[in-house]
Amino acid sequence: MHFAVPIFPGSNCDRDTIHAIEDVLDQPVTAVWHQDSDLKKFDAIIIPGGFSYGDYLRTGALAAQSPIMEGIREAADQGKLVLGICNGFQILLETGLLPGAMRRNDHLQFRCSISRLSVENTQTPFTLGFSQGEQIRIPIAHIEGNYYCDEETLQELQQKGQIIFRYAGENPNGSIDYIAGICNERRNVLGMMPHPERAIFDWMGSTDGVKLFTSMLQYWKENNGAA
Amino acid sequence: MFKATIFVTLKESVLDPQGVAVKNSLHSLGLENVHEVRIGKRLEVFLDQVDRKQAEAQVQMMCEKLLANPVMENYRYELEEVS
Amino acid sequence: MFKATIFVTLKESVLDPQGVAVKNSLHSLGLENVHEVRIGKRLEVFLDQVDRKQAEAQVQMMCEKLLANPVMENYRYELEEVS
Amino acid sequence: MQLKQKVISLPNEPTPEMIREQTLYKELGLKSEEYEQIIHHLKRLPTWTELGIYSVMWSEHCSYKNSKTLLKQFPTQGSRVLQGPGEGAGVIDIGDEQAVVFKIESHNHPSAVEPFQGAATGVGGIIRDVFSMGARPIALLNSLRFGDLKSSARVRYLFEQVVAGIAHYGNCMGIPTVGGEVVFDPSYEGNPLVNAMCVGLLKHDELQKGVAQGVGNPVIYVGARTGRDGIHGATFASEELNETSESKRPAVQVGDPFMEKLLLEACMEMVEQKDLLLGIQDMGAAGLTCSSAEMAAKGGYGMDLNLDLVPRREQGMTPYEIMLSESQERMLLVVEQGRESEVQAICDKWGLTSAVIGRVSEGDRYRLFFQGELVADIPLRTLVDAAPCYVQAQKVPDYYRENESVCPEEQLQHIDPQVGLHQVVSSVNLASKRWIYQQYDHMVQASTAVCPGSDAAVIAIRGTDKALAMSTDGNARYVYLDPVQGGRIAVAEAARNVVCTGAEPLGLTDCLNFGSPEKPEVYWQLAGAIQGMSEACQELNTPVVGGNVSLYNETKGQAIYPTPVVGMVGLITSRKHIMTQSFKQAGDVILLLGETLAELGGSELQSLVTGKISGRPPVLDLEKEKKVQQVVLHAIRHGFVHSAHDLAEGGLAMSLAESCIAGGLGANVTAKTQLSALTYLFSESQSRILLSVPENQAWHLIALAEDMGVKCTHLGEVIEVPEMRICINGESVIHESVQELTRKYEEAIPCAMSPSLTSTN
Ligand SMILES: Nc1ncnc2c1ncn2[C@@H]1O[C@H](COP(=O)(O)OP(=O)(O)O)[C@@H](O)[C@H]1O
Ligand SMILES: [Mg+2]
Repeated sequence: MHFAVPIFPGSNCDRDTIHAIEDVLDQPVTAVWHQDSDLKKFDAIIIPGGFSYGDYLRTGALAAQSPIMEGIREAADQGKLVLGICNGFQILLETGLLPGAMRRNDHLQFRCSISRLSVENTQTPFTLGFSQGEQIRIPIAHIEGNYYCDEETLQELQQKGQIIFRYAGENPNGSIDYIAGICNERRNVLGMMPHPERAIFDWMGSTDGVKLFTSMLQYWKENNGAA
Repeated sequence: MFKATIFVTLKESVLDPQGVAVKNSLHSLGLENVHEVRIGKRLEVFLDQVDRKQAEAQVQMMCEKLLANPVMENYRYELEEVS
Repeated sequence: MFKATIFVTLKESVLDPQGVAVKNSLHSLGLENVHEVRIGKRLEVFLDQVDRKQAEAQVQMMCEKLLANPVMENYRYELEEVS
Repeated sequence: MQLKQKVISLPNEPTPEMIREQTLYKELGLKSEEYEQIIHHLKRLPTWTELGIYSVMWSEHCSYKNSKTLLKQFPTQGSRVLQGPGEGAGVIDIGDEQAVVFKIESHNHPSAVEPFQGAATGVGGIIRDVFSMGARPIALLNSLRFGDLKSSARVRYLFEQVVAGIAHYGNCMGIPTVGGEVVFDPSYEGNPLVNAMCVGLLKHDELQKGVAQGVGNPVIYVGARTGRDGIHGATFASEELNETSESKRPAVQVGDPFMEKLLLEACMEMVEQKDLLLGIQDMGAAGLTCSSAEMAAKGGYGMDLNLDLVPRREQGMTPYEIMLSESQERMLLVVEQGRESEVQAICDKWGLTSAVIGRVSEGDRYRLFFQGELVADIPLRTLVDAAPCYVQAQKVPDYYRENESVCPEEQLQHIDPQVGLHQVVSSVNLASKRWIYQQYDHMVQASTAVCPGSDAAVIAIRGTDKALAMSTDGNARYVYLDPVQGGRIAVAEAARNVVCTGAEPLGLTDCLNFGSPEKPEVYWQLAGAIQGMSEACQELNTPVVGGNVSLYNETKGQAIYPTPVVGMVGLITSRKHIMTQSFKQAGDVILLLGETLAELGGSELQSLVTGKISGRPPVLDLEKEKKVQQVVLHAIRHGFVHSAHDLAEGGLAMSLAESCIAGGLGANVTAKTQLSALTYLFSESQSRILLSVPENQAWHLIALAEDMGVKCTHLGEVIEVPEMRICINGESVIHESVQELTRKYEEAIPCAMSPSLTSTN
């Protein structure tokens, strides 16, 4: 399974994400510069966290204009897996690949801590290795993770099972309905604020991120033969 | 040359965390009669352009494509010719 | 009741990195004739107050103490009576 | 570049004659003797531009004219030192062809004026120092001092904004901010301290230097355009703050971490090309002047710069402004002639401005051209090596003599130990710093093995089994009460913190924050602190590989407490040795290494109870210190230990509480002592470490300590019930639930900050 990790000016979790794919899955992974729009040879795309374009104007807004977003849109249309982590999630919102928008955390401060999440839907390529309602611990680190969408969209997300992760316990940013991660209707595009790549070894304080990566690989193997 | 002054504001229905925080701070400064604060952006964009119509089209396009997020923001602009 | 619309802008000589980034992004959208972008804030503050003079004094004070950073920003405001 | 022989003055500037007649050099912070020396070096009157250049190069910030002779005492050598003081940052070998690079720097004055941007640009500056060495930054730390948090809204504003500014820059750069310290004390009311430290990692063959070499080679400017930012920042930092600083204030430097991230990645790409860069140096204090002059001086060459080629952001800038601007996020490079396009290509990829602005020249002339005219022509070495050097007079302050007779233990005996515990646990100086570090992304780079909140932070090194431990420390109260002891303690404590995580201390960087050296009492403090620090470095084998001096930290004639800050880095040879302070398991034996004496002078309890500090601080015996550290490191490496925690402010009571809080477990402690219970529990005697060890390992430790001649006291055991129970000389003196202590510990700072001020930025 060949992964692409797009790099925008200001991305800063790109290396961590690449390392996680190497360490957890031992699969090939390529960093792709934001000016490239051809992602045909990849099976999955993980848009890493960071501060693309310094988070200027609105987080994710300037990155959403990059040529590579064409390739990502195409990949999503083809049913390939697209995962946006933190800033990657914000970029997916700004491009419209996922519904809604991000606001500044309700307490206005940046927040970095290990947050407790509950896995709300395991019928997705990203979560099939988890059990329904499983409580996991994954670090968050953001100043704009206060998810917003209108009432109608929220109902749709709820009804169609598109809410994949919720904060369990404290809501660290004011997100509506404790939303920490959502997917599209087709379930092949996931955006999440927490950082699974920071929870893969015991010495990091949690290994709960591992299952997210292994789920992606398992899904891909099931759908493409054990290539 | 044209100067566009663009105002981007949060939609009424969207809770503005910064506005709420600033209101609370104003209260603790003793200004308890402040009952709402809303925070938006004001952008000045200078365009090398002679034609007003075209300038207008360009400003419209930059607002829609980039400067405002239609999910939660509204925008309006003023355009003036400057030298 | 009064509504104050407050504009906070960076002083001329102060670097506006956000404006520069947005300008570059507009260029890559094909708007290469944009030659400057400056980004400021626009705040709407609603005050329970009958007296215009007092409203003005309060707005002045909130700008100086909280809303604008005198070291690097300028501000101006408009005050209108609303119901 | 066309060569003109005669240096001209620009029409809108004071002429050389006017400068002399109206003593305008004083406005630039130069003394008459210094002005005379400049005339001597130039063999004519300096122009306004030349004078500006001398004034920043000879400022304390760049030339260390008041501290140089004292700094010579620091041991800077060691078998692992690859680069000592003199470059952007120090470099220490950690094996496997890798080295750790680190440095600390102050940004006190800019932060006093504009706390958010001041702190942010302080972080930006120190990051550039580290990556200009060819290293990738892997961690940030800081050390902060503010006035009294509870009584002053201004202090709360400064604190909130400084933390937000540090967070803004480090988070955006993707460098984890993993540690630091903060102290609130009225002595910093008008003059907060903001010291930032950066740690980086490099491969030996990627080490870079700030040197210009090879006649004709191009000097290349990379990064942000130059504006009128922070002009005279270096001079400003070398003066005390007073009412007129407001008006003299340089235009606020705004940090652009996004730009710096691009600059970092571009520089890393250039470094990876191995043979591309001949020299690289960041433009920090005194901007283009300092970087270009230092690079040329180090290489033993001259330099010609054409200022018309310097990328600018504002119109109509004069040579004076261009040379003295402290615009952020800029680098200066020298490459071999003909390879300019390789640099340009990398800069283009990252969207960075770059320009060839001059050439390395033969000889010793530093020449600047502007609009075809020669505007400065200076013998280069006189800028860098001929800066004046002052040895100031010293005087023992009255307070030091008066303190001789004070007995702090007597002052405090009326305090009930349980009340004392509540006071220290909820003191903003000792309480949890979560409010701060949760605003810092301390996990980015996915290598943080020990997060902020323990004695030192630990960063794992990918591809190896090694890790680095790091900590910043400095107790200014001790230094104030006795500079030599305080200086020793600063170094020893930093080393002890690093040892408690299982690391061997490698070396340190320091930042000396003091008042005006022209005051004999302050100079006495400075000299004593440096002496004490040097002694400790010698004994503990931790060379000083870099640092920074910040003098004139005064407001209204009142100096801050003398505040040396130490940034220590240590090496953990295997990840399985990583140790933390939390109690891990009920039934573990609690041991105390080291001796407890009646030492409450300068203690947190004294300050909390009496509102001031007096007496003598704890005495640090370097030999004992070294042995305690050896025992602990040995024990950790042999797997005898479940937790290790340094005893510092708040003494034994505070350390026990912290280990309980961190582990969510209780402790049952019974001790016998000649001291009163209060003194025993709150004394801040040095060279003590609290351990918890599995019961069947305890004898190993006790034997080991005995062998080494270190006192080891069996205090009790870790218990499942989350309660802290302390019984001294048969009397129960503390019985408190850990939940309650946790609540007090966690809420102290959030409560003091609530309601938080809010900036709309
Ligand atoms: N307190 C100190 N201890 C040790 N070295 C110091 C100290 N202060 C300054 N130095 C060293 O002197 C050298 C010259 O300083 P320098 O010009 O500071 O660099 P910068 O421009 O980064 O401040 C630096 O390498 C620095 O490490
Ligand atoms: Mg420097």
